[in-house]
Amino acid sequence: MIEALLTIILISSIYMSGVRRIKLLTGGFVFQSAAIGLIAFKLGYDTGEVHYYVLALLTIITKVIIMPLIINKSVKKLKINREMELMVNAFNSYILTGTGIMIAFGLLNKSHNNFIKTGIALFIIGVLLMVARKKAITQMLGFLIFENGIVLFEISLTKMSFVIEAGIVFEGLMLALIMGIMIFHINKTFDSINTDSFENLKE
Amino acid sequence: MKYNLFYFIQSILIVVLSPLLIGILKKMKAILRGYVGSSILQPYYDLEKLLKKGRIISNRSSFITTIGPIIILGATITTAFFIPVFYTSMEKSIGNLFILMFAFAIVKIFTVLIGLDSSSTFGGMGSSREAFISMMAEPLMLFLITFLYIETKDFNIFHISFINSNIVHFKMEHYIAMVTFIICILAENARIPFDNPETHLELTMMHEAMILDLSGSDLAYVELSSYIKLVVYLIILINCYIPMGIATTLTASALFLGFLIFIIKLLFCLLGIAIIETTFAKSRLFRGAEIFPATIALGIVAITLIYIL
Amino acid sequence: MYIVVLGILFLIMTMTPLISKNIKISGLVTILGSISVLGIVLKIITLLYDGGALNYFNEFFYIDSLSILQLLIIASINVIVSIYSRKYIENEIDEKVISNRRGKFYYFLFNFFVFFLMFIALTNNIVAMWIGLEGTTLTTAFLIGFNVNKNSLESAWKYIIICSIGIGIGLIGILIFVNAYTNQDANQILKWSHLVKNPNIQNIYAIKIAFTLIFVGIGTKAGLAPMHTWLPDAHSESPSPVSAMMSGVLLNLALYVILRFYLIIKHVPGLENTKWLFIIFGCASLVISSFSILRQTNYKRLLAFSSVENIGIIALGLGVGSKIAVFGALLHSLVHAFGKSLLFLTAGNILSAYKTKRIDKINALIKTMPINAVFLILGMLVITGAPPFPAFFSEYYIIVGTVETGNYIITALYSFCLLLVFAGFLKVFIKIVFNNEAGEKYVKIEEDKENTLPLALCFISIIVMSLFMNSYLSSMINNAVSIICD
Amino acid sequence: MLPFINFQKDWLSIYFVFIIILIFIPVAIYTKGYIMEYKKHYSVKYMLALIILFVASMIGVVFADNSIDFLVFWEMMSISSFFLVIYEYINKESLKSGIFYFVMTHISGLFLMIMFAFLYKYTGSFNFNEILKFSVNFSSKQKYIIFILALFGFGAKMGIVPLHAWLPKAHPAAPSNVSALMSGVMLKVALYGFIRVIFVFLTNTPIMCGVIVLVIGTVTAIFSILNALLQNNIKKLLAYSSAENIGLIFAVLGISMIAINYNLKMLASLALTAALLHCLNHAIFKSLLFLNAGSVLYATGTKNMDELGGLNKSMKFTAICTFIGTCAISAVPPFNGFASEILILRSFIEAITKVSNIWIIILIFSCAIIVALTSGAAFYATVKSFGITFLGKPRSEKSEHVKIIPTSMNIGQGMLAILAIVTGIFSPFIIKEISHYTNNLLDISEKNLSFKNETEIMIFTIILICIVFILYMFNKINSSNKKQEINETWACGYAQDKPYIQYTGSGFVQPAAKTFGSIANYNKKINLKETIHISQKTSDIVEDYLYKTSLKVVDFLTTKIIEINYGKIQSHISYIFVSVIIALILVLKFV
Repeated sequence: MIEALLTIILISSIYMSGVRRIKLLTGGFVFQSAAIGLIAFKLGYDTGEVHYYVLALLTIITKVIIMPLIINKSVKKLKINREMELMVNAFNSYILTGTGIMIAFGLLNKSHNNFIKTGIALFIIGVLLMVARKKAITQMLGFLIFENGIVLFEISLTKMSFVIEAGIVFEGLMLALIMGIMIFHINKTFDSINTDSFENLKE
Repeated sequence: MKYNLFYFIQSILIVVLSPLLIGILKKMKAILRGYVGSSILQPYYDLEKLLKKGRIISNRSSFITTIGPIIILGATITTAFFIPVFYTSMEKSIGNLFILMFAFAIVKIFTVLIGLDSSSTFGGMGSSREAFISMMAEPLMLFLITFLYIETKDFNIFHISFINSNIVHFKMEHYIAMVTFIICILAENARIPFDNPETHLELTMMHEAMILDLSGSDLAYVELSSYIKLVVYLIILINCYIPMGIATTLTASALFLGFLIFIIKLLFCLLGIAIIETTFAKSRLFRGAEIFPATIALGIVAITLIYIL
Repeated sequence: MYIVVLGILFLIMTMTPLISKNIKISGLVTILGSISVLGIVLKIITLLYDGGALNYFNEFFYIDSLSILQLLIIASINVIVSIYSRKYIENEIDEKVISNRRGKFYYFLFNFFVFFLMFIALTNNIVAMWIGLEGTTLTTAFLIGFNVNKNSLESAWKYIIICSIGIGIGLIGILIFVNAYTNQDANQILKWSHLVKNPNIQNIYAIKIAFTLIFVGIGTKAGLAPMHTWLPDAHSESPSPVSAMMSGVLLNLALYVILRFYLIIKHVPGLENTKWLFIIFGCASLVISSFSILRQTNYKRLLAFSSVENIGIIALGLGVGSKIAVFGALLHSLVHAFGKSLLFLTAGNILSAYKTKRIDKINALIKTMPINAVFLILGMLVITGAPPFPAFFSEYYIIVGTVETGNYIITALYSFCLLLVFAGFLKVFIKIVFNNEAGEKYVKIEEDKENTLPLALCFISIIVMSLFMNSYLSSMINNAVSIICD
Repeated sequence: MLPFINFQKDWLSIYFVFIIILIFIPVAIYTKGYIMEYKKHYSVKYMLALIILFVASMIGVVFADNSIDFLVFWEMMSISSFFLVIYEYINKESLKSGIFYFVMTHISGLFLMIMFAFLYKYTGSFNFNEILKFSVNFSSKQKYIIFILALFGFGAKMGIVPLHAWLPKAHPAAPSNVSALMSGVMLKVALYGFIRVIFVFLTNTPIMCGVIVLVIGTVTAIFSILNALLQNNIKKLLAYSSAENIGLIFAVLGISMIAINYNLKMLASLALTAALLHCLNHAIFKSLLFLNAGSVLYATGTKNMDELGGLNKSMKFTAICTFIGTCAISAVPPFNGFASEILILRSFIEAITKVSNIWIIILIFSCAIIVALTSGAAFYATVKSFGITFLGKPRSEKSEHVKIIPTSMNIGQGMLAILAIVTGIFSPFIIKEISHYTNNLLDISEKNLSFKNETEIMIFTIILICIVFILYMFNKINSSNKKQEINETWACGYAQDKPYIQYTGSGFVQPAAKTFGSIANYNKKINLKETIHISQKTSDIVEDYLYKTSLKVVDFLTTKIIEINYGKIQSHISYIFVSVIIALILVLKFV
């Protein structure tokens, strides 16, 4: 069960690393987050720990419901063109992610903890989206994926107190919200969310 | 430190006799050039005439011109009291070479400033050249003192002459040093080839140009001081480099002998200068300047000779 | 229970702007609150005068001499800045730059920000420290983008993206770190005081990776080069009080968090050389910032770069690790907090008078704004380490430390960078203060007198520091040094 | 951690404090009148406060008995002097040179910090007495390190070539009373530090150190005096000449170090005495000359010689003081410059005879010749500055109608002038006093540092005065009945004698310019348009080549490094990950 979900996450992430349209990207992200939520749920079911449920709930609420809403809203409202200009084209992106993941798994060949491996894969995708895409909104998505990776890590690692985890996830949400708001502002003032227009600050 | 009365006498002698010696020098030159010169007492007459005259001062001139000549003369006379003439001894007494050399700086600074004082072109020219030449001559002075110190381990000119007096034949560095000192004398006393003391073409003058605007007694003082200066330099040459025969005891015979030998040496030196002045021509300022590096090179050779040989 | 009181205070301070209509009230409350916080902190200092540690809520909060220093910095700078921001916000509102609502929003965020800072300094839980840092990111993001325009938004975006990535990496590091300690009971595992006492680690390899990730990740927040790129923009665009707070307090607080982790792994055999991370990144920051300072046209950016440089100095001092160097580093973090706030606040005054950040637009400040000019010069002297101000001693002690431990190359590099920074500062500030263009008429600006009380407070506290240098303060710092060094 | 300030009072400190105070009193009196000029634009209180701080911190430096206090006071000295240099902030030039000065002095400060750090490392203490206890067992490597650092640290403050470039900038920029203090006293304080570290702490340095010091000193002396010769700005000339004197002192210190190394105690003591004496003398006459320059500036409003001239009529007292100063600096007996000049030359000569190694002898001898040339050039330069400024005719409007000098300024100058004479005539006693200390320092048991010219200079003076008096009387009697008329200058009957036919400053040094011009990068352009116009300028070659190039290098690096802060946000993000990876690799590899 969990293995399957992890595979889904992995596949979705690899798929996301090359898509051209924000909608698809968001879709992939929702899918992935849902999978993570389910994993947490399953673990909670297995171990009977409360905080897994909480984590699952928070993840699903924030990442599956609220985030996509924000993103789609902004995409609609700002009527930004759905294309997101790639700095690295899809082909190379795929290859990059592939090699990255390969290296990561190679490094981690000792540990049999698939959560961590998948998490690292997610990090790589997130970094790629942040570095190799131009739109601010894709950077935000990239960061969210990055954070998904963190969540996976967290799940896999030793259980820590409820407050802490709540704090972590909550702040992830806050961050996402703030980014959303900023994207609004940016779009208002720059009338584009293309990071190329971030050139005023010199000297 | 005891000051021997005899020093005093011989010094007075210099002061009194120096115009005579200059007269002799002029006479020698005249003869060498083949005409009958003025009498050897002529300098005395000149001084007397000048002293009789009144003085005219430039309206630009300052305290430098007013007190300058007197101080110049005073300084030169003072130096005469710091050198042995034909008697020397090993007593711990005055006569430090440094003070002697620096005492002439008083003369120098005043003459140079007098040149600048009476806002005339020629004065400025003279001072400029004088200052330049003396700047170039400074290392020579140092070299000579160094040499004498190495030779005798002493800075006191009396002691130096005493120590050197009983050396009969000198090494070659000694002669090199002597040559250098002669060049130094010519430079410091504004003789040919550095300057022409008896020219009347202002553009070539140095010493004369500076005192162009002095007259009457002032001029007399400056002239006299220049006479004394030359003689003092010659005496330093004689007593430091060829002091053999100088009286070292206060016996009458020794003194008489010393005096005789001294006079001979002095006349010989004057003859030498006369020959130089009649045969050489005054060289351009910068040609003159080129002589100094050459002499400094000589000096270095001498010093190294002492250590290597 | 000081902690509870503090909590209540902060609750009041944060809630007032939301409740009260009047901006003045919230300003006043902020000032009073900050003063009482300072009072409490001072009380705690007296409790901890001779070393030792306090802990509350079964060691969730843990105060030792190291955190005392941070607390002192936070509280005192907080007082100064909140006094400053009252006038500042009022001016902004009067000049219709911001609405009343945003003014209150400012107070809300500001107090929240301070709360998080206090939280970091107080807490004992390593993940809670992380949460605090993240919290500061969240709060300051809006403060940076406070007056909404292109530049501020751009800088805010840079800030939030870069910092949250850094923080994320830091979190990964922390998770790995914790994971390397498993097999201990769950409610102790996250306690710093517990970890530092029994460093029995299963997996050195994991710890190495973890600490590196933590260092670089949180180092981003601390503004160590080359992760510092958010810093100049953020500091130059945010309102002056916020920049003062950030560069003075936030940066070395982030460094403090790194230091906590470093203290845990320091004694583990085989990890001694992790100190080179401090040294290398410190030197990188020094070099990059000192060269960048030489060519700035915007004085707030200049100050921001100088913050990077000072953080580099502190990191270097901590990395060198001989007693005297660590003393220097801690002292320097203290001095830098005050001096840099002084400079930033003065810069704020100048900005509000001249309405420009460009250096070449400002001349003959000594004639137009004499008071601020004097404070500017004094601040410059403080930051560039001129005696008798304490910065001189801290920098000198760090030099001594580097020489003592035989890192002569680092000594040379360090001194060279100091020289460059000095030259850059001198060039700019002497130009601003004294240079007057021919034919221009300089008249006194009446804004000069406004808002000089905080500056005076800053300067006075620096003087007080240099007076208590070799009695009270040094014993306090020495306790902290003894925590770090042995 | 930070020790309290407590003083140490050995002879050396007291001697230098004595110098400071000796110079400070006349300068303070002078200042009272001099600041009138600034009343209009600047605040006077500010200047007075700064001067007090300046002097106080200098005294602090000299009295400090541990390195931290020393550095604190040192830096305070730099700061206060900096603010004094930029006191006339209205003109941009002084701001520029002030900044340059401050950066240079900060360099020196950093070197000193490092040096004391090394001392701390070796001896484990900041306290001078502790260091002193330890000083016997320095290894020669340690000595080298400390020596080099001290050389740069104190040298940058003293203005030895190639670190001298701030002197000719800062001194003209500063108000004259300040430059008097800076050149007269501050340089000496730096010298004090050098002597303290080299001679007191590491008593016996390797031979190479002595040679380095000797050579650097000589080079400094000749280089700066030849530059001074070609300046037309009085204060610039004086600044260069300060560098020259420092060079002399430095060279003689080098002799002393070599002598110590060869265990020639007497010679070492002689040379050290010469250096210390010259400190005092230079302090006196240089500050005197700077004050005179200040008076000229005050009265005429210009520092350029070619606009001055004929001031002896309008400001007689200043003229006399300057004359005394000129005599002193060009080593004319019985003024004080002469005494130390003799000692310096003596120590050179004795070194030549006593040292055993032939190469060192040759080196010393060539240095000696250069030093002699230097003193000749010093004569030339100072005579120029006095003669062109005060004698002859006014060369421009400015020097024709001059302001009246306040009495307080005259008092200040007068005191220093009298000092110059007194210390000259009674130099034997001062020398004895100093030689006691040097003998103790180099533990020479028998007190026979017998100078052959003990009190001879006094005899000389007495004789000179008597003779001059007699002559004067004679002159009076002689010229009493003669007529004495005052007339236009004769100038060989040259009819209209206009001020511009006089020699100008640049003309006066033309021979030297022809011969040594290249050293001061002297070049002259003559363009024959409708009027013949000669333009000549000099510049500091060290500055041109060394400083400019190093600035270029820094500039280049800046352009490269500053790029990091710009560019896209994506690249900024990638920096983080790159540094993560690099750090990981480093840690996993080396830790």
